[in-house]
Amino acid sequence: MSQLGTPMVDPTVERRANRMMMVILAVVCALLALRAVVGSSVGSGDAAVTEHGFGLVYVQESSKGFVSEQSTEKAADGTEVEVRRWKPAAPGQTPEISWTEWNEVTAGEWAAAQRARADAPASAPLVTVSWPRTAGVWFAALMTLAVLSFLWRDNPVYKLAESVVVGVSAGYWMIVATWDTLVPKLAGALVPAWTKAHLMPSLESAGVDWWGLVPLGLGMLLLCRLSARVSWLGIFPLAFVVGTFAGLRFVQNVESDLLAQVATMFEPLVVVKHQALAGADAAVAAPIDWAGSIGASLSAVLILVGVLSVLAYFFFSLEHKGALGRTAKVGVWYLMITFGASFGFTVMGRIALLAARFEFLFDDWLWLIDPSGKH
Amino acid sequence: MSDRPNESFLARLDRIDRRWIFLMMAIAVAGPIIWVGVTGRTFPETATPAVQGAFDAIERLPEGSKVLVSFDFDPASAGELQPMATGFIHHCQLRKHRIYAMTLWAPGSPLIGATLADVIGNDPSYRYGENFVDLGYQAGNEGVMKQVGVDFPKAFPNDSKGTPLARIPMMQGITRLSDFDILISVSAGYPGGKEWVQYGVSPTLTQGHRLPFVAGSTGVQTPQMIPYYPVQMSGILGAIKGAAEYESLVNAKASAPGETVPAKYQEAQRRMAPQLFGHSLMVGLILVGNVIFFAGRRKGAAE
Amino acid sequence: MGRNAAAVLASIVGLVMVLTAFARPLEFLGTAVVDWFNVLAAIAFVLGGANLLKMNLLKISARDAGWGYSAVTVCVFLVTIGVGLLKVGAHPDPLHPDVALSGDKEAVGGAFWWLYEYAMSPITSTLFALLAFYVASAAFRAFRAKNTAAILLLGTAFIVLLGRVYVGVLLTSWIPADNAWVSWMRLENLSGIIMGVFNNAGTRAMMIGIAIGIAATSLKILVGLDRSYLGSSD
Amino acid sequence: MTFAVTILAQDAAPAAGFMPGWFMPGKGLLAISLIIVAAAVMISILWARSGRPIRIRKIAGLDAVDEAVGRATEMGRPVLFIPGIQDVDNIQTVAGITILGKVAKTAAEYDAEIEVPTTRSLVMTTAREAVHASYLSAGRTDSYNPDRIYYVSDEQFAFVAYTGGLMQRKRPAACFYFGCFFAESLILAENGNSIGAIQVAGTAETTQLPFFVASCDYTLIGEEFFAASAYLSGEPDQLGTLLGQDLVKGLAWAAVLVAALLATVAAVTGHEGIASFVNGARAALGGG
Repeated sequence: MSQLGTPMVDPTVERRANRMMMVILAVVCALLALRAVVGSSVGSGDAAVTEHGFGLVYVQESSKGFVSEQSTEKAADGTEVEVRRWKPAAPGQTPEISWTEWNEVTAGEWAAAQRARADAPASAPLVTVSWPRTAGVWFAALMTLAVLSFLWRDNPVYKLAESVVVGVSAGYWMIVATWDTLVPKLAGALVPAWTKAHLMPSLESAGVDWWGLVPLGLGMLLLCRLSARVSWLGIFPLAFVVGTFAGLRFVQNVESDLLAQVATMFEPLVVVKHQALAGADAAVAAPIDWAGSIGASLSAVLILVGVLSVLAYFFFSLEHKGALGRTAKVGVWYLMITFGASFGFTVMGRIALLAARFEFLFDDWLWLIDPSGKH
Repeated sequence: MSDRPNESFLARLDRIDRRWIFLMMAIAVAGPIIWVGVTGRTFPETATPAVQGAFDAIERLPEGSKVLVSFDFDPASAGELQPMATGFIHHCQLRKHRIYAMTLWAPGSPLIGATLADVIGNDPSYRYGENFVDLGYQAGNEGVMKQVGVDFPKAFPNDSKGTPLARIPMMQGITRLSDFDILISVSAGYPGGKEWVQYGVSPTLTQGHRLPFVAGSTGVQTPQMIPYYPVQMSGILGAIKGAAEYESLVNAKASAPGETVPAKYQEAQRRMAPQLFGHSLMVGLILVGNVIFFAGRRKGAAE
Repeated sequence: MGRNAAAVLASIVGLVMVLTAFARPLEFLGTAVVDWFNVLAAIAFVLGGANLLKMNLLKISARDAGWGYSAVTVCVFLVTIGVGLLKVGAHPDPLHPDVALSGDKEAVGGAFWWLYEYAMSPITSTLFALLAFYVASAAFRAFRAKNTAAILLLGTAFIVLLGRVYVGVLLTSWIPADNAWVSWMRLENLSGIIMGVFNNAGTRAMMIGIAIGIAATSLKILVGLDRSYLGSSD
Repeated sequence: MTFAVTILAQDAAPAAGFMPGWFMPGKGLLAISLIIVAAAVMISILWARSGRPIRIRKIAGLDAVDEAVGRATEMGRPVLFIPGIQDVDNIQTVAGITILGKVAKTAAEYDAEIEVPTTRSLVMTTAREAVHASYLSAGRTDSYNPDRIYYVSDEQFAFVAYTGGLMQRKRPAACFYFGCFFAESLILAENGNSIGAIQVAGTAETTQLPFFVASCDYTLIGEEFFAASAYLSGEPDQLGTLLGQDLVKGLAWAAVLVAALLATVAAVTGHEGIASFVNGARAALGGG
């Protein structure tokens, strides 16, 4: 693979980079081992134990049982129908359907449960380490480091993280589209009874909605693209979508951006502010607040100048010369200030995101800090 | 870089491998996190007018006012926005307002339950259905906002657990958006605060009285929201800084001086330490970059 | 022939959509088409998914460089779809425990949740966090005072960056806050003015321009002047 | 415009008569505005068709497109084109695909390889149509390879992970970003920068423009992005639409100025008629 244009053109540099990666990996492993030897204190008071592991997730068992009962209810059209309703089983009742859920608990709760286990009844809910979730935290931490390693250079660990995230996310959005769109909006519209019985018992439907055939038909035409012979039919759904949204966006943008933004300009350029006096009677004219008035008037004028000059910058059919050129130049200045402000504001959010990732590594994985009392 | 031995220090600095900058940023952010995590100390915050405006808008309402909170964000933006959501709910709880929580972002619905449980938790004076309700997620973006404006029960026929609104005591008398006393939106993008102004708040003006509106927004979105303050919005919390300022206002009201504030109400303030060092690094980099630039230009002119 | 018919279809449906904003009997279409589009996009996943599989399987069968990564992608993709469709490990809805597929697909503890929580979410949010590094290197390289425009860009970024943290507040804390004639010069107030005045004006004007640009682009589609999305080159 | 405001501010009641109740109330001004916009664009197109010359100012970034594709050909490296990360229901994506058609035509003429990763299945399908047509019109159907236009993932950052890696490995000589972008803008542009590619970007997402401005060689700002396809085509009809956009912009410019002046007059003189007109106009335009 060519390495043109990067600091790493040279095979010796390349070799040195590979050696460096090995060293970094060794250092990381050594630090993890050290972390395990040091251990951390879990729980408080008498229940405190020293735990040499870290990045562990603890769960508590919770049994759920359900019983059903038959009843007759009046349907919307007045006829009586048999309904089977489910409710949680009362203590002592034998459930018809049951399963176990596992809820996350803190390390402190786990330590307390370990201590109390000796004299607790056999039916007390089990508190234990969840290995799938612990493995998850470790996997997440290693993937976090793998992505960060891209800053150093493209490398096999990053490529692994990349192939995992592409596969998972493509699958994820397809599943979300299936359960959140296809099932309620397509199956729920065209075969409501079947959908209600097998997929979405909470579906409320007033019968078959024939409008559901429109997207189904468009979808079938689109899938024609899979066959070379009828592939040309696939442009009709595209034309439908692009045409539809061209119409919708045309109206929306003129209404909510063009007209509404012009409307915001109905602001006076001269503003007179009065000093706010505590308890002053409204009828008594308070003295003029000169600083406030001049500031507000100046702001209004600067906003007007800005809007007009930036708009002037966008004129395409006139050369930017003479008065228009000068106005457009002021417009560019306004744009640059806008961009600088936007940039400055965004930095804050980006650093917060990075901080959140570091917090995950230090808190959930390495147990170095504990701001929320989880362990 | 040994290929140009006669190069000046500044010129070499100009061609610095950007990975050194990456390393500096990593240290500037990670260091303070550990420091704050170990010592538990945070920086003091003074509220800017937009944040004070948001605080006052909620503070000003009489006890038991109806507050609609829209959680329009997902876990990806929770780093910036969760402290705001927690702060708003905490403030409403202190003022004993009635809380109506909803979301227009599908991934936002679990966040409502978690936030309400975290803040209101075991407060005996807060009973579900009487003092707070979780209305859950409704698909349809600004369509829902328009619907909420004219017919609230049609937009939200039941709460997140499927209970019809008619059976929820605190929903009595809520027919449309303007029946609420204030609207709070914590949003990470579309649909969010901007759409609430356009489709939710602006129409209430034509109905006679303006619905007070307070927004919490990410750093990226804040510049787009600013044009609406203070006319359409009573206040705005911009990015983690806004959240930290608001947190300190609410905490000052909640606890006496010297009393320890629970860690969950200081999330944003804790995150300001990495911000401080990160911003300082950025400012330093811009300065150094320009020193290099001017030095290079003078040298160029001299030759 | 087919393309002309498609372009006519686009124009007709587009004009109907314009009318939905005005004609009460058509109002429902405005929201219905958004649903239809979502269904169509969901069906289109078949095309995208098939393409993703095809590309990666070709790489694997040809033993191209990095075919092992393609194998990882294919496996993870198929596993995600499998556990998501069958809702593996997700319990049914407590109100309908007899309907196996009635549960929340993302219920905590399920396999799909695990993939989201421990694979997709940490990787995507770390990628998002990479931006903190890139803003730093971009600022170092690009924010040089080359001309007036660049000075304004970097100067504004400078003020806003400082005005948003404690140091900036300290730097100008000597300016009296209660004197309205000078208090605007305090960094935290200055960044407020930049946002409220300059940024406000710039954003408004850009929004007006963009609205006009979108309107013109939409019109070109509605009258059939722009057909490149249909593949015709004219 | 202001004339229309007067009429509509006074009479906001639904129009009775023909099909009563069909026309939604309060939408009159919007309808008039849409007609004005449409008429301005149409008249300009007809004007252009009549053969009258239209002068258009230069946009630096667009002259760079040909040069960048040419350089990629010389270096034997691919051209990367990203039409944003939104679906075809977003007009920016459609505008991006139109520009893709023009870039692909240049690439076909130079015989440069073009690579288009997408985040949506429908965008992939649409982009293939556009690129295929370009190769067809350049007479190079033999070198058209649909496999170079493909779907990656709907997830924004999975797409970024893939594209970032792709840039480091394939080292495209030219990168074009035209469409709707969010946070990925800077990751893409900084990666492109680190491999020394010529980069041209265009978007109407105002929040992302600063990052493109900082990291790309040329950036088309907001409306310039929508004008790009007309520029690149050079056809009279297309250039006519630019003239139409300018007409509308001129009207908006005047409206902004008149609005501010009227509001000032109302505030300074305290004239009740003007004040009520200002309030009515603001409400009718949706300014709240």
